[in-house]
Amino acid sequence: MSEPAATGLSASAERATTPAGAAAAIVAFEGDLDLATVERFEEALDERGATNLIVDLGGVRFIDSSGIHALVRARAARTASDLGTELVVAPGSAVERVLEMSGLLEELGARADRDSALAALDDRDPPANGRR
Amino acid sequence: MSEPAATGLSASAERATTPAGAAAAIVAFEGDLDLATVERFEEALDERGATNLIVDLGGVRFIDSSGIHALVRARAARTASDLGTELVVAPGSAVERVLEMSGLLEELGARADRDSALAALDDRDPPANGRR
Amino acid sequence: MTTSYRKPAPLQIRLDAVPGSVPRARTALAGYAREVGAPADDVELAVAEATSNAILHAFTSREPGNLDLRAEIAGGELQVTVADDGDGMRPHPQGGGLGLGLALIGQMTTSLTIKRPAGGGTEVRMMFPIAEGSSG
Amino acid sequence: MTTSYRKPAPLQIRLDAVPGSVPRARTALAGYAREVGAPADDVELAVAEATSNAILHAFTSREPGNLDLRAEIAGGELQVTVADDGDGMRPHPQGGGLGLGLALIGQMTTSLTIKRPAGGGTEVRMMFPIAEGSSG
Ligand SMILES: Nc1ncnc2c1ncn2[C@@H]1O[C@H](COP(=O)(O)OP(=O)(O)O)[C@@H](O)[C@H]1O
Ligand SMILES: Nc1ncnc2c1ncn2[C@@H]1O[C@H](COP(=O)(O)OP(=O)(O)O)[C@@H](O)[C@H]1O
Repeated sequence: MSEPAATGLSASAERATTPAGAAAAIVAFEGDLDLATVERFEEALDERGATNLIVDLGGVRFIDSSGIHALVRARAARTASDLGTELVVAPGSAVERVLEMSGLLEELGARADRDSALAALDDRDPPANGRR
Repeated sequence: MSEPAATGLSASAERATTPAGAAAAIVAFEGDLDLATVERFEEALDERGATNLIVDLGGVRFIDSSGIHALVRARAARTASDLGTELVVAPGSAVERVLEMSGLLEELGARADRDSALAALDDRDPPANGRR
Repeated sequence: MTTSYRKPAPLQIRLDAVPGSVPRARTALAGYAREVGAPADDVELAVAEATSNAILHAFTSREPGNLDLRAEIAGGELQVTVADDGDGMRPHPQGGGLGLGLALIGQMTTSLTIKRPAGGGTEVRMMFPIAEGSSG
Repeated sequence: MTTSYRKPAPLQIRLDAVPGSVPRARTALAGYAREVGAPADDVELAVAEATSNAILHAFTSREPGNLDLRAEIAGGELQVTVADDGDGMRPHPQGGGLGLGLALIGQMTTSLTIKRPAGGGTEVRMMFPIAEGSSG
């Protein structure tokens, strides 16, 4: 058997500004997102009441349907409260593959990097920021 | 092989009054509720914008997850619009068995007959009718 | 209930993968189940779930294809196979399902097998108990 | 990748049916898959889905029980079995699932079998292809 992989999930928070000048919170995750870590994932997102949030899964090595359910729920809750949420998924990564297999990659609107995600946040609400 | 069973679903509408004197619409179904008839089922319920509705499945011989999904959706939509909905399911029937197997019998609050369903409609909204 | 002394011939039916085929499939297979002493209500519901899944989920990228149903006695149990020539099993979370279908089938069968045939599509094989002293 | 000339010994692991067992199960089985030339990413995901289902759904009426995992070569494929001693498969629509788990497993396996063992619980058996020229 190969060496046991270290598993777990860590979250780090940053601040950024969209091209249009709005404030955005970024929560970046590293590690594995499964049933063992999904609570930590949800807590890290809950603490961000930010109007604009980027969930950066660029450092996530493994995700399964527990993680996907949590993503879908968090996004739906934020959208219901009229909060903007964008997702960063590394092109060609395992996360992208699993979202694709799950039929949710397009619905979740995954962005390739933080800059695209920041720009997408500006696009979300035309009346408020005058862009389309 | 045994004789082919006649399948299909028919709906009939009636009016009734709750014990507290409120008007209630009753839509009674007879036949089979599956993918082939679920549209008819949903149409019959859509036409009833009634504040109080009883969905009587007492005459339904067969139901599967297509029918259950439609029931759950219809009920959720009506509840979201603050409309009262009660379900009649014959005790010991196939419908009761399938709802039980699906883990939804309690959540859907199935009533044994129309009188219990009419009484339950009165119980739904304490401030409006003064009952608990 | 019919009492027969020979193993009944397998039942084989091909139907279009359209909603109107669900009642035809389930009533035919329930009839066969009754004949061989398997739980007809369970077979009827399980066949409705498997055929509905194929009709709803297997042909999202093309015209509805075929449903091939087969019932036979195998290993002292009733074996029912529902095969489609669709896109293969994969999630369709937009469908708004509650994940009821496969769990219901799993609850009623002694074994449920989902195969990805080399030629494409999905094959669902369901085994049901046959009551002691029944034909088959 | 290891190149071995003998059929590798089966892997057998017993874990508590608690969330912390998911990473242990999937990494162990992914390691075995890598060793025998089966798609390790698919095996890891499928094992995560099957063990999570058991942990979330099999013990709703009692204390968490056991998960028994087994991997072995069978018929030229990798066979992975995830068994629990829970309440048996049945729908849990209140769980808010999207029906992703079983459909994902079905998508990655050549065959997925769900059995109701006589002693209770649920046994999920998943078959994965082994690349030509691999050990096993
Ligand atoms: N024959 C099939 N072809 C393609 N996908 C299928 C097939 N059968 C099932 N599925 C997939 O499996 C998922 C789970 O099925 P099921 O348990 O019946 O739940 P649901 O209530 O969502 O239909 C479906 O949503 C679908 O994505
Ligand atoms: N080991 C098990 N024990 C009991 N029930 C199970 C088990 N595995 C799956 N189920 C049932 O099957 C349903 C469908 O599972 P799955 O396709 O993984 O979807 P979900 O996303 O809802 O978990 C679950 O909701 C559950 O009711």
